[in-house]
Amino acid sequence: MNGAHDMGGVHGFGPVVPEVDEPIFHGEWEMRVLAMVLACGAGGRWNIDMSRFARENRPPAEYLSLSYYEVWLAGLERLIAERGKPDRVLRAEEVPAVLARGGPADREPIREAAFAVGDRVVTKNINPVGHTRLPRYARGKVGVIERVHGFHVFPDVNATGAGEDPQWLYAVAFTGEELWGPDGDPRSTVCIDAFEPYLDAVR
Amino acid sequence: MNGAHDMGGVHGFGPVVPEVDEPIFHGEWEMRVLAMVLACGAGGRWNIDMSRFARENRPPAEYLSLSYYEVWLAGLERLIAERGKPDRVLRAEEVPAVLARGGPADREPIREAAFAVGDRVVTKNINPVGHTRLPRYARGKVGVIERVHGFHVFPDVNATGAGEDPQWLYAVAFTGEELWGPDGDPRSTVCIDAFEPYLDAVR
Amino acid sequence: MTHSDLSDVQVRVRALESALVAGGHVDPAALDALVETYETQVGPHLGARVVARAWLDEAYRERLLGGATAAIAELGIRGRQGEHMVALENTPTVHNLVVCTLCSCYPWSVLGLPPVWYKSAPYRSRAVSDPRGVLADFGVTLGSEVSVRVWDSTAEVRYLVVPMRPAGTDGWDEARLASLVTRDAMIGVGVPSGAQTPSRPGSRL
Amino acid sequence: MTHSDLSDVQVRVRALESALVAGGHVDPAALDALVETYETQVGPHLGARVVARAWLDEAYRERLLGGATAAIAELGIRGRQGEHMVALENTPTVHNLVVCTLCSCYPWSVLGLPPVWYKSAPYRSRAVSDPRGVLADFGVTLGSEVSVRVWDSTAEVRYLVVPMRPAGTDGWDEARLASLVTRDAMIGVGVPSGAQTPSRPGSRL
Repeated sequence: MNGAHDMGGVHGFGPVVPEVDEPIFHGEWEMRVLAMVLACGAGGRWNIDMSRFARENRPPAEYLSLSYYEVWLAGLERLIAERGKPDRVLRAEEVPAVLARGGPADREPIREAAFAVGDRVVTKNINPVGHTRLPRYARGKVGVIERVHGFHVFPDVNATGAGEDPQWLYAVAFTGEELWGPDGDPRSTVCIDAFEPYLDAVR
Repeated sequence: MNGAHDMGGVHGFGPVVPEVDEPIFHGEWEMRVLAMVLACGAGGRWNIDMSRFARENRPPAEYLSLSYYEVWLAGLERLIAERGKPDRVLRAEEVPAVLARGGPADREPIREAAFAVGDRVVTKNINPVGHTRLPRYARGKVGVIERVHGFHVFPDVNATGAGEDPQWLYAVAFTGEELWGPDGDPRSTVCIDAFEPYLDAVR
Repeated sequence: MTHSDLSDVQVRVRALESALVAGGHVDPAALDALVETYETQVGPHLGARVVARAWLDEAYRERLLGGATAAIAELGIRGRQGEHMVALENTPTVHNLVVCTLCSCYPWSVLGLPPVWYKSAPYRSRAVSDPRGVLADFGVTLGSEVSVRVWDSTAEVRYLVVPMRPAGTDGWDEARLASLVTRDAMIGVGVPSGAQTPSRPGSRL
Repeated sequence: MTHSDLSDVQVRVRALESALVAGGHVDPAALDALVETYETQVGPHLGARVVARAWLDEAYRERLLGGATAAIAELGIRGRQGEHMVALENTPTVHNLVVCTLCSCYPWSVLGLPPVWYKSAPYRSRAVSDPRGVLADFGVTLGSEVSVRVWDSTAEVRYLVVPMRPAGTDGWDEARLASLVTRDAMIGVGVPSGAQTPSRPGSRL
C-alpha cells in the first residue's frame, strides 16, 4: 500500500536527532510489547509479512502520530483480533533456540534467476492496496542488478495468507539522479532489495 | 516539496464521507480565518504561492492532524511572522471589487509555446524541497497535451519571492495505467495542469 | 478534535484578529464583508445558472465550452478562484470529475466555498487513483462504457463540470432547470437532482 | 506524548499481557527471557567483534565479504533479524549507509535493537534522498571523492557496514580494536570512535 510508512523521499520531517546515551527501552511497557510481539509471532497464527502489513495499514495521521512500539502494539492487537491468540505457546526454555534459529526467508530455488549481476532492469509501477516491499520512490526506475541474494519468500503474497510464493531476490542499484532527478545526489547510489516480480528487463 | 499535502494515490485515508446539509462554516472562528487570509492576502506582503507553501511546509503528522482552516490559520501565522503584517489595508468598501477582480495568473506571452494539443510529453522527475505544483504521482510519466491554457505565473519560482517567471501552462492527460500501472483504472484518465518547465518532449 | 483543542484555536484566532485590527492592518468591516459574501452571495446557485443556460442555449453552450471564463462573465459571474475557468461537458461516454490533490483548489466564483469532503484526505488521495471507488462513496455508478476523466487542479485553472441534462425536462425554463443542478453534479461526484433517466440512451448515469 | 496518553498505552499493554497469560497463550517467563536477551546479551558489541576480526584477519575479511551469514556464525553470532547478512566494506572512495524506509529492519543479531532515530521518520525519509544531509546531522562530512551507497533493507537481508580501520592501531588485538567500533559506524552514520585520521591517504572520513 502507498501508506505513510513508505517514507523514502518525503520532506518535512526535520533533522535526525540522535539521543545521547539512549537506553534500549524507554519504559517497561516497550519491553513487554517487544516480548509479546516475538512470543505471539512464534505462535503460528501469522507470519512476519502479515505483521508488517498490520502495522502499516492504518490512516497516515495515525501511523505518523504513534511511536514505534505503539505501532507494534496496535499491530499486535489487530493481528490477535483478526487471527486469534496463539495456540502454540513459546516456552521460556525454548527462547534461546528460537531466537538463534530466527526465521530464514530463503527457499530451495525451483527455477533459474531471470537476472544476473550487471543486468539493467526497470522496476514496475505498481500501486497495490495490499502489502508490498517496493517503495514508491523506486517505482518505474532503471537500475542495475548489484547482487543476487537468493530465492526468498515473496512478502506481497505471503502477507495475504496465500502462501510463500518464493521468488528470486536481488539488490538493485539506482543512481541518485535516476531516483530524484536534478535534486538527487550525483555521487550517491541507493540499493533496494527487489523481488523478481518487481522487475522488467531493460533491452 | 514531497509533503503530506501531496496526497494523490496515497492509501489508508478511508472512504469519502460527505456531511448532510453541511453548513458553509463550522464555527465562527472558521469565518474569521477565511476573512483574515483574504484580507491579509490583499495586503501585498506575500503572494498565493507563498501562502500555499506556508500551509504545506510542515511536518506530515502536523499537516494531517489539522483541519483545513487550522492549516490556513497556521499558514497565516507563519506568513505574518516571516513577512510582517500587511501595510496595505483592504477596506470594506473595496471588498466587492477586489473579489470580483480576483488574482488572474495569466501574463502576456513573451515566447512561443513549446507544445501543442496532441503532443506527447513526459513529466520530469523533480523532487525539490521547495514549492512545486507537479504532484509526485505524475512525475516521470508520459502524457498527451490536452489543452494549452495560456502563459501563467510559475508557482515554483513565485513562491520563493524571485518573481513571477511566467511559463506556458498545459492540461496534460495520462491514462490510469500510465500513472498506476496494473492497479490503475484502464477506463480513466487524469489531467493535471503542468507548467512547461515540468515537461520534456517525447520523440 | 477535543473541546480544549478547539478553544485553543479560537483563542489564537481572536488574538490574531485583535492584533491585526489594533495595529490598523485589517479593517474589521472588511472581514465582515468577506464573510458575508461567501455566506450569502456566492454559492452553487451561480454555477447552476451557467449549466442551465448551456442546456437551453446551444450558442451559449458552445461559448462556454470554447472559453468558459468569458461565457460565465456574460451572466455577471466572475471573481476570485474563478479567474481562469474551463467547462467540462459530460456525455454518455465521458464523465468528468474535479479534484485538487495538492491543496483544495475549487471554483469559488461559481460554486462558493468547498465542502469539507472536497478538502479531505480521502477525496484528494483517491480521486486520481480510484475515481470509480470515490464515485461509489457518493452512490454514483457508471456504466462500463463510460470513461472517467479526472481533472487535478494543480494550477490556477478552475474546472466546472456540465452534467448531462436530465430526460423529461423538455420545455423547462432556466430557473427550473437550474434547480436540478447540484453542487456535487458540477464537481462530478453527483448527477442533477431530478435525473431519473439519462437524456440519451446507452448511459446509466 | 502527554502523560495521560502514556498511561493509556500502559493500560493497554498490561491488559493484553494479562489476557494472553491468563488464557495460556503466552508463557510470562518467556517474555522475561526475551526482554533479558535483548537487554543484556545481544548488542553492538557482537558486530564490533566481527569488524575487528575482519580488520585483523584477511582470510576472515574475505569470507565475511563473500558470505557474511556464515562468517558471522563462525563467531557464534546468529539469529533473528540476522538470518541473511551482507557485509558492506567502506573504502576511501565508497561509504555505505543502511536504512529501512518501509519499517525499520535492522540487523538485530549483530547490533541488538535499533535506536529510536533509526526508526524515526527523519532518518527513514532522508537517508535515501539526502544521505549527505543525514550524515551531516551526525557530524560526519565526506570528501567529494567519496560516493555514498545507501542500502534500503526492503526484504529479509540485513546489512552490516565494515568501517575503515583507523590509523594508529597497528598491533592492537581484537578486543582493543572492537572497542573502537561503534554501533553508528556499523550502520554507516558514524566512524570508529578512535578514528583521528583515516587508515589510507586521500580520505577525510
